Amino acid sequence: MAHIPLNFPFLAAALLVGVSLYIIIFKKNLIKLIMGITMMASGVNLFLVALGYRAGGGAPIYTGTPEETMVLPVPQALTLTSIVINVAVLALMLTMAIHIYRHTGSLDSKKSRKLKG
Amino acid sequence: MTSILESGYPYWNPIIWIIVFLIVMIVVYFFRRRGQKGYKKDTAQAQIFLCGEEVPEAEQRHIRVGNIYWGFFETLKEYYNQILRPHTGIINDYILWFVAVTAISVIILLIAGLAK
Amino acid sequence: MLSKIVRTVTNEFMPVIIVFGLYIIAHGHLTPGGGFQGGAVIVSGVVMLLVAFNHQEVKKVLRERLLSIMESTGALIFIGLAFAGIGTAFFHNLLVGSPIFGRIPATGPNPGDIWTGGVIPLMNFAVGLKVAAGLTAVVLALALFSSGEEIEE
Amino acid sequence: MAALITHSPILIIAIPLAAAFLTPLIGMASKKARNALVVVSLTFVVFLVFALARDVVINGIHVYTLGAASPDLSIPTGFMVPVRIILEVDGMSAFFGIIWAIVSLAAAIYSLSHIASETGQTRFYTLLLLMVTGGFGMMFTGDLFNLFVFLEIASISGGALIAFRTKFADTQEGGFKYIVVSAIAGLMVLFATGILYAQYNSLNIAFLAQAIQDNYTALDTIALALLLIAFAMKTGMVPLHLWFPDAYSVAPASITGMLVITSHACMYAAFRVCFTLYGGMPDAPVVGWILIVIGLLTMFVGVTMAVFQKDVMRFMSYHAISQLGYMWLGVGVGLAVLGNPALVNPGGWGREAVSGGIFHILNHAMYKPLLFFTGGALFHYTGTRDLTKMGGLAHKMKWTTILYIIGTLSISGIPPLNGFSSKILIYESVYQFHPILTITGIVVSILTLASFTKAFHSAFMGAELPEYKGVKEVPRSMLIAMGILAAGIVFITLFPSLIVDSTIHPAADALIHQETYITAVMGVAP
Amino acid sequence: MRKIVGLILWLVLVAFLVWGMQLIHPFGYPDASTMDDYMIEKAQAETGSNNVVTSVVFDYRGFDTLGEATILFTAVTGVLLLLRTLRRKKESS
Repeated sequence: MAHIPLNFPFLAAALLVGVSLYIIIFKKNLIKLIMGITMMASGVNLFLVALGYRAGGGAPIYTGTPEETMVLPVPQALTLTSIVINVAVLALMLTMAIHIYRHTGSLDSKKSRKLKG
Repeated sequence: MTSILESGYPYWNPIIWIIVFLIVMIVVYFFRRRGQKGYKKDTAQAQIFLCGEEVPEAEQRHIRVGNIYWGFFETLKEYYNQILRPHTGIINDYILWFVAVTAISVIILLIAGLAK
Repeated sequence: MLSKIVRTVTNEFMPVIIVFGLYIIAHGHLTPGGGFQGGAVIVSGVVMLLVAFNHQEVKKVLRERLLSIMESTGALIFIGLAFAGIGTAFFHNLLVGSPIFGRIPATGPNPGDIWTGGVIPLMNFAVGLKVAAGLTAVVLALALFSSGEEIEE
Repeated sequence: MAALITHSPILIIAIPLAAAFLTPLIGMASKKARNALVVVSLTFVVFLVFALARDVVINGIHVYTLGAASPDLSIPTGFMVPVRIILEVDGMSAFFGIIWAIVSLAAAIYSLSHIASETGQTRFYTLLLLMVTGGFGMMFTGDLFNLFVFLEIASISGGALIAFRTKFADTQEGGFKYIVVSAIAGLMVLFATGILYAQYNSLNIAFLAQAIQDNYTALDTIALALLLIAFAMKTGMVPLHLWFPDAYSVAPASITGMLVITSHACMYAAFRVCFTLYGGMPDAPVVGWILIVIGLLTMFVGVTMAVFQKDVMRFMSYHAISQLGYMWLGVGVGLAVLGNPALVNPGGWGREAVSGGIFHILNHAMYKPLLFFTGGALFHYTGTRDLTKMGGLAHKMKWTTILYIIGTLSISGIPPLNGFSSKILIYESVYQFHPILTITGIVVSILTLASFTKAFHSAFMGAELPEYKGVKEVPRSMLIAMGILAAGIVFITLFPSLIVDSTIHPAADALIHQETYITAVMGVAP
Repeated sequence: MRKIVGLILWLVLVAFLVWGMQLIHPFGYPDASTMDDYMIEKAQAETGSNNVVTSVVFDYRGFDTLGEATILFTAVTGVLLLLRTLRRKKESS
């Protein structure tokens, strides 16, 4: 397999993280903020799972597979863990967003700033 | 002696400090003993005297937190105007500060690494 | 409450989804999958129920109390299996070589044997129970709250 | 007993976890049994932590390999790379474990009557135990990804607990800010972990430290920046402190006391990264300088913002920030001179600076939760956190007043209290580095005393206000919780050098001497 | 003003990330794979599981999975805590 000059998967992961950072910084809607954080999580997961790929490798499972090189198993385990963690964070953030909307009647982060100074 | 703290040059011993403090307290108590004997409780002596006017109620007499250190804040008004600007209370700004500090520290560390 | 067609299809598909989730959980140590994935599949079936019927119907069969008991039980089974190996070290896979789930497969590619993996299949079941119950509770709670219903404390 | 000591690192993490899993089941049966379970398990954990710390100080670093054929088999036989997750407890970890155990026990006892009138108590205690688990995991683990997992456990449970009082809007806002900040910090930590894994194909801190020493690349620099700033944001370092008062002021007081220690746990992780993981790198002094500058900034901005505050919990949160500055300062000076063995070996002032910073963590972990608990006691009956509405409470809350005075004198470094003994260590050692650091520290101490005097006057002094006729002394369990911490303060006050010799110096040496941490896992280097 | 400064610093950080990604090993050719090769070889013998990923998740790095399950438990408990009813029931004291 030819040597790839540009690390496209890693590049995609970095750009995904960057774009989500832009969303988190400049979008004032709380739901968009939550979406940005989820996007960042996806970028990090993509980075992790791309680290484990070995050229021409198959899934690291021995059940009825032909003899071949296998990709690294640890990054896949880490990605699984991080996906579940982000699901947990997402559920809690959405709950608090619901409560903020109930209390202040808006999802604008400029409006929910009782605590300042 | 388990309470001597060797800190750089000198040492710090709370026990000796407390003993000296108690001695000073005893001396102060003796001075206080030599005060006026003619003081009587629950008489006009014990009441607050405000130039003959009648004394306001408790909640008016209590100095609230907003009025304490007024001069301090008046003097440092400029500093406080500056320091209160970043405290916007908007979550997006918090993350912007994180991005800014991360970028700057990466620059500093890379320059230091190149200098080596 | 959606149309009768949707409800009928949901009724038909619900057992299939649950069986598929159980299959993914049970074969976690042989094929892609495991406790988390299988539990998530089962929860997707519950979400389909929530969409097809309205949440009062679902709440009749799934009480938060029951779900919370199931979740705690799954978590306790998981950590108990981890504690079981503390004779040597925490999380030691002590069932390898034992009669239950203790067979050791031939090194290299092989057709696969369900009775392998030591404590791994049991942990898969515990995690599957936990994930299914927990995520169901979350989905149900969000659905009920957003419709202004009471939630058991 | 020996087996108990051998397995104590994992037991300290797993017992609160199992108790947390049990709490919902028992809470359905009876509330008294649930509270007893919480308190008993945390008391047992305190006992275990002290036994483990004694063993660590006597016998050196404690390594526990999870799932291996034997707990001390850190590397599989006939192999040179650690494969499994390894818990590594050295002096530093044991020191932080002691703090966390004591404060979490006090917070649990305090909660017994502080939230007695709220709903959802069973889930409250479940999350409290999970938070304890997360803190211990962060402190004891020797694996970078495992550190991230436990950081997330502590963050999520903390965020849910901050938003516990759902009927107020500001609690939801504070909890949301905390969760967002924690999620982004955690993702950055995970990203840096991935970068390190990509280069060295390992997640073990000791192995990574050795590999980074061998060849130090630009990627390591990026990973260092991401890790350091992410943990610093979780710690509440100026200018990343903005979320800190928002989250801490709205939480229930017992949780605020625990959140202080979770920020200390993140500080422990930052020290771990700076000293152990990157200690051997060429530009450690640069990181030290960054920490020093940021420490000065943190001290000064924190205290000046605190003088300004009118909400008692916000006021104490800003003081927590400014006290964190002392720790950054002391440890940063130690890191800046890390390359000079004459200074960081016993007798050198670099070691004294690190010891002062760590000693200040212990003192801060004693008096800051105490002050937060007194603030919660003020909130308990008056129902407000606004200092402008308070006054004359000393007539009704005598014990609370006394405990508040103890905490005030201690935080502002009035001799003979323990705050003074750690601050004098920092001052005298930092003076050798540059006098301006000491001068700033003393000025910050003066401002601290001034602002606490102001809060004391406006809350406790003055005549009894009519609207607080019904206020009475807080329940006994809250007083017991505050008394535990006050007793700790008095003990440290009376025997500072006993504490320093038995606990602080081992922790400082564990931080300074990176090679002992590495060899404990990797064995003697070939 | 704030937006411009934020944009510049954001661009700097993203540029560093992208640059760092180019320094990582070329996609598909890891620099080192010692630990993972050990797992791929020994997983079947040590854990008896054909699925190496599962053996990593539940045996080699099982403690992470325990923490993961704990995080899910935490989130569920937190959501149910925040969405609880605020009306006190009579039997709860």
